[in-house]
Amino acid sequence: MTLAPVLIGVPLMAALLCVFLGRRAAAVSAAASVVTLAIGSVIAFGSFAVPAERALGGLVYVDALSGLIVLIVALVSAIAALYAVAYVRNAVATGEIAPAQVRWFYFWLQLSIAAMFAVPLLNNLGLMWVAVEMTTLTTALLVAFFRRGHALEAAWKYLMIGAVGLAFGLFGLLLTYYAASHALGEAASALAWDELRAHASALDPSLMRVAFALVLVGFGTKAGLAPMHTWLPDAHGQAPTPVSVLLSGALLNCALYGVLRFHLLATGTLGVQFSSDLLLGIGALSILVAVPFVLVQHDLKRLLAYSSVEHMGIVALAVGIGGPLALFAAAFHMLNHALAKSTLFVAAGALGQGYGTLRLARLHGAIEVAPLPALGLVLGTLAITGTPPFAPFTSEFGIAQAGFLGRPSALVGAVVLLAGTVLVFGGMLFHVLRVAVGTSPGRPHKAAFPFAASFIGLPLAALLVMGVWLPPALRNGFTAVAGVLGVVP
Amino acid sequence: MNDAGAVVDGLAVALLAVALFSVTIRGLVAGVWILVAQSALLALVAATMALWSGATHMWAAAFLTLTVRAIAVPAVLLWILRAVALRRETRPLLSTRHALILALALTLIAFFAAGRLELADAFPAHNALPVSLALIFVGLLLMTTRRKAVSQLVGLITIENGIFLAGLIATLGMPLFVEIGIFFDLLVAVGVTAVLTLRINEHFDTMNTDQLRRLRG
Amino acid sequence: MSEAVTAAGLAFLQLAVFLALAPGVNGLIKQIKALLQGRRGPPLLQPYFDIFKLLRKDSVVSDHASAVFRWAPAVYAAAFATAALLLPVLWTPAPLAGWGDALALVGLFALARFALALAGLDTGSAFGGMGSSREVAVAALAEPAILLALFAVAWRSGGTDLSGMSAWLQTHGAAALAPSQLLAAGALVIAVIAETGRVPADNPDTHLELTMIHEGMLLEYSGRPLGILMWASLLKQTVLFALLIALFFPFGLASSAAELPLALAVLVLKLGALGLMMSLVESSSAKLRILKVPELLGAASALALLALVAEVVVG
Amino acid sequence: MLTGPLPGLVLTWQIDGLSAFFALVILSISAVTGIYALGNGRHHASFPGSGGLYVLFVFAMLGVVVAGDAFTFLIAWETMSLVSFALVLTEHRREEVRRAAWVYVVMTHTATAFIVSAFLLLARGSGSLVFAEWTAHASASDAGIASVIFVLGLVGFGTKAGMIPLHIWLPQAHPVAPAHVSALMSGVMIKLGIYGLLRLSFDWLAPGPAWWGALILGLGAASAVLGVLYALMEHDLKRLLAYHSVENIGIILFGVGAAVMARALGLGAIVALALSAALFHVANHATFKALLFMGAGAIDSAVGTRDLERLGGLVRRMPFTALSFLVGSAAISALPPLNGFASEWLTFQSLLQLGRLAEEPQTALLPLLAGGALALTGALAVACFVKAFGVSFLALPRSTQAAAAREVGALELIPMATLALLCIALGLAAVPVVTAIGSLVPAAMLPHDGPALGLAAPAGGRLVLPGIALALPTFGALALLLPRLLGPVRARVAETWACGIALQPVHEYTAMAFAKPIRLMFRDIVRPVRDIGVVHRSGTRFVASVHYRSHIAPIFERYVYEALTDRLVAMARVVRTLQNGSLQTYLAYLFAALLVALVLAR
Repeated sequence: MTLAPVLIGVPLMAALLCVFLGRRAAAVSAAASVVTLAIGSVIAFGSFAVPAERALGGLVYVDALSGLIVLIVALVSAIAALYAVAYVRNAVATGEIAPAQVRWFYFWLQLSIAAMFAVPLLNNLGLMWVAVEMTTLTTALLVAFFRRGHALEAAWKYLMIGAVGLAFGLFGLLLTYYAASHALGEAASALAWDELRAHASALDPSLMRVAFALVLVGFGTKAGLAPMHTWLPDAHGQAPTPVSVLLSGALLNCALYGVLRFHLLATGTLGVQFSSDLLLGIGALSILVAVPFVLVQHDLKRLLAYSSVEHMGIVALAVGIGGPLALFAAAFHMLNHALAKSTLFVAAGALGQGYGTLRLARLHGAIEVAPLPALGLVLGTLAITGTPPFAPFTSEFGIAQAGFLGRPSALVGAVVLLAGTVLVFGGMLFHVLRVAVGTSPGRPHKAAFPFAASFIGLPLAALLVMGVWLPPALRNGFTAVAGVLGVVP
Repeated sequence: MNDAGAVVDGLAVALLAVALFSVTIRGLVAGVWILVAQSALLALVAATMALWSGATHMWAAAFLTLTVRAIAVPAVLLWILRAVALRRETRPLLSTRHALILALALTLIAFFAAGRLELADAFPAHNALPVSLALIFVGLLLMTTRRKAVSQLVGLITIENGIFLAGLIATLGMPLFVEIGIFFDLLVAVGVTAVLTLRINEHFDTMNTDQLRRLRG
Repeated sequence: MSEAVTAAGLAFLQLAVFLALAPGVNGLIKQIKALLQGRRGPPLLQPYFDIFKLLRKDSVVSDHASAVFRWAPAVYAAAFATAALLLPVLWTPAPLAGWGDALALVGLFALARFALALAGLDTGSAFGGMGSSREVAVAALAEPAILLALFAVAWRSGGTDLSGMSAWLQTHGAAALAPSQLLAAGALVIAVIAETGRVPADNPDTHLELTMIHEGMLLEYSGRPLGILMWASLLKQTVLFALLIALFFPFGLASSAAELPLALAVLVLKLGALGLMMSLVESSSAKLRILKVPELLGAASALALLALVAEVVVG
Repeated sequence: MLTGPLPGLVLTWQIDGLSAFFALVILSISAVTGIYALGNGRHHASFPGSGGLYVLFVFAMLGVVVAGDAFTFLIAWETMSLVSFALVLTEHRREEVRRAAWVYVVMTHTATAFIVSAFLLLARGSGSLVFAEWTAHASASDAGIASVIFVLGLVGFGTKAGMIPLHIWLPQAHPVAPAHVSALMSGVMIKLGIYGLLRLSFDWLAPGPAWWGALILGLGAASAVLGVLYALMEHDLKRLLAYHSVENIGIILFGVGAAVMARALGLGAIVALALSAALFHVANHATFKALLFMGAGAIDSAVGTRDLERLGGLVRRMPFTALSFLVGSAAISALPPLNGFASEWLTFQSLLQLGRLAEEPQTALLPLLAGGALALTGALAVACFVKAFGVSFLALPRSTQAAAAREVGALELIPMATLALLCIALGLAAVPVVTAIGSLVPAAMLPHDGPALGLAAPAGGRLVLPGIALALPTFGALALLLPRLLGPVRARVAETWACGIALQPVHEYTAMAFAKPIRLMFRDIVRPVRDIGVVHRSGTRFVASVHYRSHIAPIFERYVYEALTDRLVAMARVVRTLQNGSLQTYLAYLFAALLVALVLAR
């Protein structure tokens, strides 16, 4: 697993290069993202096959779960970086971004990618917390990149809520460290995740309950779970689209990864019941909270942001239900959501730049003017709202099936899932249909739609195929992740 | 042995006093200087802990606290205030009297909650943990009642200090490289916030976060 | 092969009998009504003279009319001719009993109504449209009453076969007429009045545009087609009377060639009795406004429903 | 047997008699409408690839009937809905098209959610998603859950079938879709709702309580009567036909309901009779509804409008369309000797026999009442199609476009002619067809221990349509030939008499006027709304013009669906105020969440 540090190093180096090679920063970032995609896939599919392994003297720990997150971050960062090339060029053309700022855009972009890769790879819980905090800090300035009042407001709230949330996360982490050092003695590795996991039963139960609650609220804030999601629509709505892709597709999953790690610790100490019920409750709450905001929404990207809140809720719900089927479906759903949400944001970004606004009231008849993003938007919406034959339906079907077979609270969760997805389907399609079809008011200039966005067809095709047939490599991957999440020592 | 515990208890009480005082003052620069005081007291606590436990990394933690929390962060805050030429906080949401009463109530809750945490055989300073919880609650109170961006940042750093104190007491500090990571993280956070505050001030030509309420629904 | 010939012969015999009697029944009703109203009235054979006069006269066809106008009389007459042969009033099993039952009878009535209503619309005149619209509206309310009544009657013999129903009554005798059958008979009588366009529902004798339902559709016809249509509508009336006879007093049917003349006489007597009843009803009640007809037919449906409930509960 | 994307998920196929029957209906109708599409497609805007989508639509429907497990069924089911949603959106520039498409796809998706819940409850009972397992474990599940599954399935499949009160998408989506698409949707797609309901109540669930059948009969009666009443009030030809689909689904539901009730009471012969009646009507309705929609499409492309008030006199200008539309109208009005009459006759028989053989009075009365409703529906259907055919084809053209209409091309006429002949053929060959249906449907669903099926009710009453089809023309010929014995007569052509003035199109009876008596007779159910505007010449009492506008109150849309959505949106607006933009409030939410979590963690 010597590739792990390389995976973090490449974006770091790219970030530095971007600053120095100002003009060709876009090319550097795109190339770096392709390289990380290759390395990430190798690490991910490697981790699916072989059981967990440590590297760099225990500093790095890669098992199936971290492999999945690495794969998601690799895919999403590739889409984001490739789309950023065209997006930034358009933004510079329309004067939204000053040419001098371009290098800093890519600098922070690659830095945040590096931080996101670090989260799943680091074995030490403290360092993982630092990595998550770094993802917040590196993306904060990106959210405020457009220097508009709204963007600054979004960035400020993003930073403040994120920092307070993670502070509570740190406090939870601290209590875990106390319980671990109290039980395992002074070993500095008391914060190494796999050690803790092995000795989880020895930890003090009452402390671990408080610690899990703190961590769930702390990392939950970063994962956009309700009621700590309030920063998410502002940040994703105001950020430049490639950053929204990164935030929605990759960052939420990293934060959720943190929650899942502690969920495994909590199950080790307290048994499955306590933390699963908490996860199930907060998941169902997130789905229900997202519904009203999708129904009466006035901005396209905020609509997609609330959809992310809903889908993080679905994944939490799935892990809460537990059992091999639900955990397999949870892992599957994380990948589906990342792919579908990235395509949606790319299509929304293309339309936003074309029409010059993202207000749903002024976006009409896109199919006539920009057929490809309009089609991408509609197909993406059908996919993200869990409509067969797209893959998100398959994973949600698996979660609902596990819910119906599981304990009463799981059944309630499955019913909330079905009802929530139907309502969100109605709301989102109502808005997206008015955007995509009908007659477009003005003639947005054709140049808006860059070549880069034309490749959103790739993830959509993948989602369509995975809806019915899973490549064996991915199937084993999800089974391995289900194994990691499900094993009770 | 218990004299170390007594010293830490004394310092903890001092910390609590400083925190309660910060709730009452209006001046922003005064707020920053309160942070310096808090950080200094924390450094002393770390030092006594190092003396008591003899652990070498405690000394490093104490030194780091002094340089980062007591010197670097306040320096950045003061630079912001000078760049923005802002002196006073506008009228906060809660009047001083109410804020103080609320702060005292929160402190009581903190003592009650800490009791429940029964960190039995931690460092013998039995009232240091409640103080850290009090610091966290007061910091949150500062953030939710102040309007100016910088004072919200001061509230945030108070919360961080509270957690750091709890860390010192309960587990003699985190493993060293984690400690370094957290400090580095705090520094970068303050830096980024500083840049953001300047941009907000440049765009809205005021630090009042009431401007930042237009993203709704 | 031989009994097929006799069956065909029997069928044409029954058809001939129906065609012969149809105008007579109407003449009889007019005669009795005139008597009750203290006037001489047209001679009994007047309908025969009218029909044969019309069959020999030339006809005037509207230039807007299409093939529907030309073929409607044929379809209208054919429907009732076939319906006539389904009824066991002359011979025990009806000539076409094997091919259709009570529901087929109702279907044939619907086919005739469909053809004539379209013909009414075809010439584009407002009166034709009004006639068709009111005809189908009234029929829409009459049909549920007929169906429910037929269900009540079919209840006792198990199936909807007309010959089966009347055979059951013959074997069990008049005493077996349970109260539900009387209710069904009442419903059917009201429905028959509405279908044949007699007084409470529609006035067959008048040509006042605003009141006529059935006549409205025939307004544009003249000469031979009008003759055919008149004869067919009279046949319709006789078929409906025969339906009542077949269901409720099917006595004195012929089962062998010898008894045919007797059966014929009995049929004439029964038709005369029904004609008498109809004229009594007509002279004792005034024509209802078109929007009051639904109440009448509503009552008919209620009666039929009561019959069913009585049948189901009493058994 | 493909391994599915979820652990333990297997994609299987199950083809038995029932799926073969439905596949046959799908293939035959879609072939005919396919040819029609080639001809009719020229007149309407269609987006590239709509031909491909059409083929995918047909394959998706086939997928539904051959699916062997819940997952494949759902994939095929929703693909069918999505593809038809895209096809409905062909003319997306018009606002009502977009609204109709949205209502359609949201209602179908909600129906799918109900179906998914029913499937998962079934899977919970039998431990697998494969249909064969469900049939095997059918008797294991307890009555309570079976009833819940039944109701969920009824709502899900009922929405797809267009059953009242879940029908509102049908009269909105079908008229706006291109003719060949609405022909296929109305003729075949809504039947898959019936297919699902049949599988649910006969294959996957054991014989349930009698109230299942009663519920279907009740909803069937409502669908039939209200469907035809709303159709009568329409003056848009395609909306009229769409409401008729609701009515005919009601008729099919009579058969299904009678079969379900008979199965609950253990009357094997009646189940066979009622089920074959329902399936026979599925085939018949597919033929004449597709024919009528193609006719309406031909009128739309020839005249340019579907509004009955502006058609008229097309019989001379479009004779072949008129003839096939006439045959279709006669068939749907259940007139002998066509196929519509045969299947309605069978439905009447099954309702009567069920009424007679049911022991308790209350279960006996319901089928008989349903028979009354069916009779009322039949008569009203006759009225509706006299109006539809009469007003659009006969007498004088009411608009210049109607006057200038020309016959459509051969590619459109041939499919219509074939379906018209099919209506006649199915009528005449009713007996062999029904026997074939009896043998096709698997024995488990159709215990026909009675005599070989065919148009004979078990206890007497026979229908031989070929016989009647022989008698009618002979007597018709007789009626025309016999008077010739009295000598030749001449027919003179002259103006229609209109009280002395030349006949104008304005004198003709309009569709609205034709339906007026029925509208007044059923005003309590239909609730007509009438507004009359009188414009006087300036300053005088002389009337310059009178505007008469009448429409019927959309009860379901307004009081059920709009009420629901308005309340939902109002609730959403209230919740939206939670995101009020202030950082302090958001921090308060976070702190509250922390307190709750800590309390739970105690």
